[in-house]
Amino acid sequence: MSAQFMPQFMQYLLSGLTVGAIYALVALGFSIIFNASHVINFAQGEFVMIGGMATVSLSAAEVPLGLAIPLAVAAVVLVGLALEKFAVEPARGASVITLIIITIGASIFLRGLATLVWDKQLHVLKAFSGDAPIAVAGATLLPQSLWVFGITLAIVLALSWFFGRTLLGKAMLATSHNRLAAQLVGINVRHVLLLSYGMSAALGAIAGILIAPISFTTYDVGVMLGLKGFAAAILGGLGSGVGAVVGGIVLGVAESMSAGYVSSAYKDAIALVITLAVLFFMPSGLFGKRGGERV
Amino acid sequence: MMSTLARYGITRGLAATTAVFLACAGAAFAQGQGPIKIGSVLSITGAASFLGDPEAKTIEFYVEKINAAGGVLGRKLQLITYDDGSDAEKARTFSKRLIEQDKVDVLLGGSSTGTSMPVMPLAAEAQIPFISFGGAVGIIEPVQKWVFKTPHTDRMACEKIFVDMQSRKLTRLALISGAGGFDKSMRTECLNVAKKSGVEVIADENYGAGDTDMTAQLTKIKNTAGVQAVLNAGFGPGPAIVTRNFRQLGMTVPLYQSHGVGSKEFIKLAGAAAEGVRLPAAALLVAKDLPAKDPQRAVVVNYTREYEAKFKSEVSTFGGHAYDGLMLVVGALKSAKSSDKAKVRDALENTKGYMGTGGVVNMSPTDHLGLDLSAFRMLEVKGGNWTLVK
Amino acid sequence: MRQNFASPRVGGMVALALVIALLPVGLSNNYFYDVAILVGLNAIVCVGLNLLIGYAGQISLGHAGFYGLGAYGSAILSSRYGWPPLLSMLSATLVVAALAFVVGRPILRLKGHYLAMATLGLGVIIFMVIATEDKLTGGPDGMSVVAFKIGSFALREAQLWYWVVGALLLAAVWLALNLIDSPAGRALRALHGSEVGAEVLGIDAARHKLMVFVISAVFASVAGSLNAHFSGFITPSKVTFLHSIELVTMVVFGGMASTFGAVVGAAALTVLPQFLTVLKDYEMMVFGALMMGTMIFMPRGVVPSLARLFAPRRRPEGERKPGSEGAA
Amino acid sequence: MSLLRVENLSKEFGGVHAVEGLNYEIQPGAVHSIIGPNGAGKTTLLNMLTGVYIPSDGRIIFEEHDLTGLAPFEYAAHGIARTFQNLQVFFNMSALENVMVGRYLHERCGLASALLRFPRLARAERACRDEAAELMRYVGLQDYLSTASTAMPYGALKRLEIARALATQPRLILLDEPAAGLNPTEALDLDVLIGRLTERGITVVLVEHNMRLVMGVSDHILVLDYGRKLAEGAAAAVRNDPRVIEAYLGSSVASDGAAASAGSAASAASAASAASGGGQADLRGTSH
Repeated sequence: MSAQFMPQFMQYLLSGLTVGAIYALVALGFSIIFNASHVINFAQGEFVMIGGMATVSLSAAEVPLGLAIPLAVAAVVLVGLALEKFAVEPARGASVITLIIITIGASIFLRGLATLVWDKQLHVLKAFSGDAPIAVAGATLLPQSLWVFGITLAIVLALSWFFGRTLLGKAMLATSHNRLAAQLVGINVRHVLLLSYGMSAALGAIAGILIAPISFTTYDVGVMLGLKGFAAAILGGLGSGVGAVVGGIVLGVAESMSAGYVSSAYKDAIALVITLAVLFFMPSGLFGKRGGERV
Repeated sequence: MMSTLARYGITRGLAATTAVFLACAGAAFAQGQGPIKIGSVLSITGAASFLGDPEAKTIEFYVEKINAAGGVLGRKLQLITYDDGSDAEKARTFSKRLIEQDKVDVLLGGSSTGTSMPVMPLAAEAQIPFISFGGAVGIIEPVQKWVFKTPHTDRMACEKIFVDMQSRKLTRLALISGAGGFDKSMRTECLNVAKKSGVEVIADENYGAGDTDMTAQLTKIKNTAGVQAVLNAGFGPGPAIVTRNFRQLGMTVPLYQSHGVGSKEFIKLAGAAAEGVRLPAAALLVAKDLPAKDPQRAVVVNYTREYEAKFKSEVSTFGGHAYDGLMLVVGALKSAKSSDKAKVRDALENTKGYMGTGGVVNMSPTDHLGLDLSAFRMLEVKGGNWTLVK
Repeated sequence: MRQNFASPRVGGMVALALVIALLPVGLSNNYFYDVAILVGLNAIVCVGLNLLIGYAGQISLGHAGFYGLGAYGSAILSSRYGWPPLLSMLSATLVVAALAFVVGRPILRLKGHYLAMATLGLGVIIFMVIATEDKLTGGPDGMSVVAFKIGSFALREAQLWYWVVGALLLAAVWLALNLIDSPAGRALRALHGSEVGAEVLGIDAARHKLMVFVISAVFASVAGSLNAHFSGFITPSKVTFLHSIELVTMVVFGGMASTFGAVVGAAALTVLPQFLTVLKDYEMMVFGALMMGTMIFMPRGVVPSLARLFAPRRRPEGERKPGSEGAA
Repeated sequence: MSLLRVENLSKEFGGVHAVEGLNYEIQPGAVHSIIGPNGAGKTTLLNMLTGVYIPSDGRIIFEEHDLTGLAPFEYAAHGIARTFQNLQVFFNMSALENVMVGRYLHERCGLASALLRFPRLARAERACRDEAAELMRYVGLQDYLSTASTAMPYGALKRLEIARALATQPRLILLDEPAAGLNPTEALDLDVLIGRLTERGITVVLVEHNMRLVMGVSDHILVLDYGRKLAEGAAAAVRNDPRVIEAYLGSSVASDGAAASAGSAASAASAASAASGGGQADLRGTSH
């Protein structure tokens, strides 16, 4: 038993990290749009789906992966921009919950569109570098998981550089803190909004592409991933980049540990209970801004 | 919007009344010259769209084909299909619509057990034959007068697998199942018949809808002492992920999948990992491998050819269930020489020797499925293709 | 009293009663009754949910859970244990009320999206229990439910169900309108407008949120129980988070903070799929587009937007967006 | 005997003391003003005196009841009402309804009564409506009796908050910058209104930058700086206190810095006041 413990634990951990990294990417997408507009974009999962599906059909058309991926990401960015331009922008000034319903409508629309453009079948993308498992401390790992870790890490670093070091990134952050003030210092808030939809679409697409070789893709794959990503974003604290990443990882690891050690039937429920428990003690998530309006 | 409903109600109501009136008037002149109406409620979207999509395509295609060849009993078939989005409540409402509004002569569908169950009392009440494509044995057991089904039951799948295990001298089984109705129902049935078949279930793991990684569950199974075989009850992406994770973890015991994996798609998704996986399935999946003298060969080869030519995608056993359902109805219409619901029902119940994609169907008042274990073939994935286990 | 008949409360009630009374003229068969009954049941849920979302400004993405508990509670007690359906329904309602009361307090401390997540999580947990405990619930395939009986009188006919559900809907609307117009209802609306503003006037915000949370859960539970007995069958598909979202969509679509809006939203989104089914492959896309379009062009929902169109022009509103943050 | 007494009251936000070790008494029936540069802790003090913030240390005693740590609604139940610097009007309700909400404490009704609308409740509602209308006239809002709150000008909204606070029948009312954003005429009317409040037997605490108003109506002034008491006493004495003049005129840069650092330390006490407070108080205004 004890001899088995470490490899078994490692396996749960690696599996949780892989899934968690994907949740983190989806959660980051939620956070970026939330920061810009205080809206939860329920079509985030559909960005994931379109990213995967587009890459699959491009590579089925013999486009090399190195070209198919950027093309697919670009396509999803266009979808994201269109969503902002034609659905969110015209409803400017509507209440947050109305905007949320609009994004829910958009997600249904995009799913419907996907069944027409593609189909309702499952599709698989060839793993970037083969399927030969790698042994790590008695556990195994697919090379694709390394891609997931690596690209997630790269994206997190790139985002922290973007928001911490570039003027544009700082402008976006400023807009999230105080929209009016940002406007007053000459930031084009509408461009920021557009940009944030584009960025989070790109993040979603990348998540969808990374996971397509692991868990396949189909027109409604975004529903569950969107839900998990939302949970991760909330757990970590909305609007916090660190929070989104930590939230995603915690959720993923909690799921696989629960499946391994407690009950696989209730693993999602256990992960949710953990999320609720965290919110009970930290109502703004792990890294969220403490609430409190000024009166 | 209430008023819209009312208006809709009134206009549709009028239309329906007019239609009924015309139909009656027409009937007075030429008995049975109107089309025979076939209603179907299928899960074309939603969680069970794997099932509903090929089913809907199959039925639509073959109704057209039959009509092009002159219809049945000299009358055209009129197909009315609704998508229940894998939601049982919608399945019920649309079935009611088919019965009350569209006045169909026979009901096909219910892609899954969950969307079939609520339709059963409606069929009984309206006295209309209903052929379900749901898997669970509960649909036909106990036998209900108006309810039939075409897919093999999950209990048969379990039994078939257990027979195969016994022939390989394997008795200790680990179960891993998904969260869907099909998965859960099969898991329950396997647990029920395991003991009788001399199989001991020593691990019982689950995974959720939309899960992307099952290595945790499989690691637990791997570390359960004495597991001789693993059985995965499920359909959709789950089984393919399980299969890949299974190989990733270097597990070597035999892996069985269920008949929910009844299409080539599984092999495509699972890739090389699928090699050696066994599952019970209808002959449809190995149509071209069937020996020339196999009585089922003609029908499955034909269906495969036509479906794949029309839809440019691989056949699945699910579409086959719908094919069998439609053909059973056509057969019953012909032998009843009428579209009278009671007569069609009786004819359905008396179906003997119908050769379908699922096997030979011999219905009886105590058996509204009519398939036996011989209808299931044990398949194994070899060289990226299904092959018959000799 | 004179002003009462002109008030939206009495006037709206009369209009709704008339619609319910006259609708059967257009219901030519049981299928139409079926749809109308579903509209009524969904409307009851939405009227309750609107108290929580529209008036008190507290989102819930977990009400399908309460709906499901009501449905399954009643179904299990009556069908598995042979309890009289009415008693089963009341017991299930009591359990749901107790559950909402217990979990409501910690959950309702959360605000906005965090509250949305917590309620969503609660709903998903309820769903998982129902889908997993198949010995009791029949699992994902669902379970049959006995007909609703009071004494030896069984409620089977669709027409009868129609009148029962119609009467209950009227009652639900009446209760909701009364509540909104009472000091407690004003307190709810006030804490939606400004929680701290309400608190300093002596309003215990937590207690009021909890109260309306429990009330809305009870509405959902009763509708769920009735639906189970009416359909004769219940599956977990009515307990999924997607159904929760559907319910919220009905409320927002019809118009938040409008009781009649909730009814209209429920009617529209229940009837719409019946029309759209003819579009086959295009159905999903068109449904999504309609949802987006309606909310873009009528951001306050159908009823308030139309009401404003017909109402005499008031002074234009400023840039202020009252409570828009609190609502989500 | 004092109406309200605070002992050693402190509030800390992430290590920064917004209010520190304050002892202060409010006598019944008088108009008390609290002044000080931005970031001095005036609004923080007000928030503590109404239960919106829980003090880090010290006690708040109202009519010999220790209210420390209670929730805002309990402060209200004890007879303390307030208005807000950043309006907290219920914009989802009409003006009249806003005031009716203020009657909440005096119009108890059970849930059953609310749901079933017993006749007794219907009568009570009419009385409530009448009283609310009366209060609106009292504060000079007779023109807005049937107006949506979203359609009211800023000055009227400020009065609406006063009417709403009065509806709770308070013994102590705290006004947080009632004159901010008002034009000179509106501000002048405020003097009269505050005077009439005291006639009703209500004790008034005024936090205000408008020195003309403060000097005109106050019986007693408390000057805060960096969360501490700088000076206290009658209006004339405070006005000529050199420390006060120094704090206002000599330290505008320093106080900006204090506000900014408090803001970065805790968003709850964010520097938003710098944006919304309307700049530094103008002591010269006293000579108008």
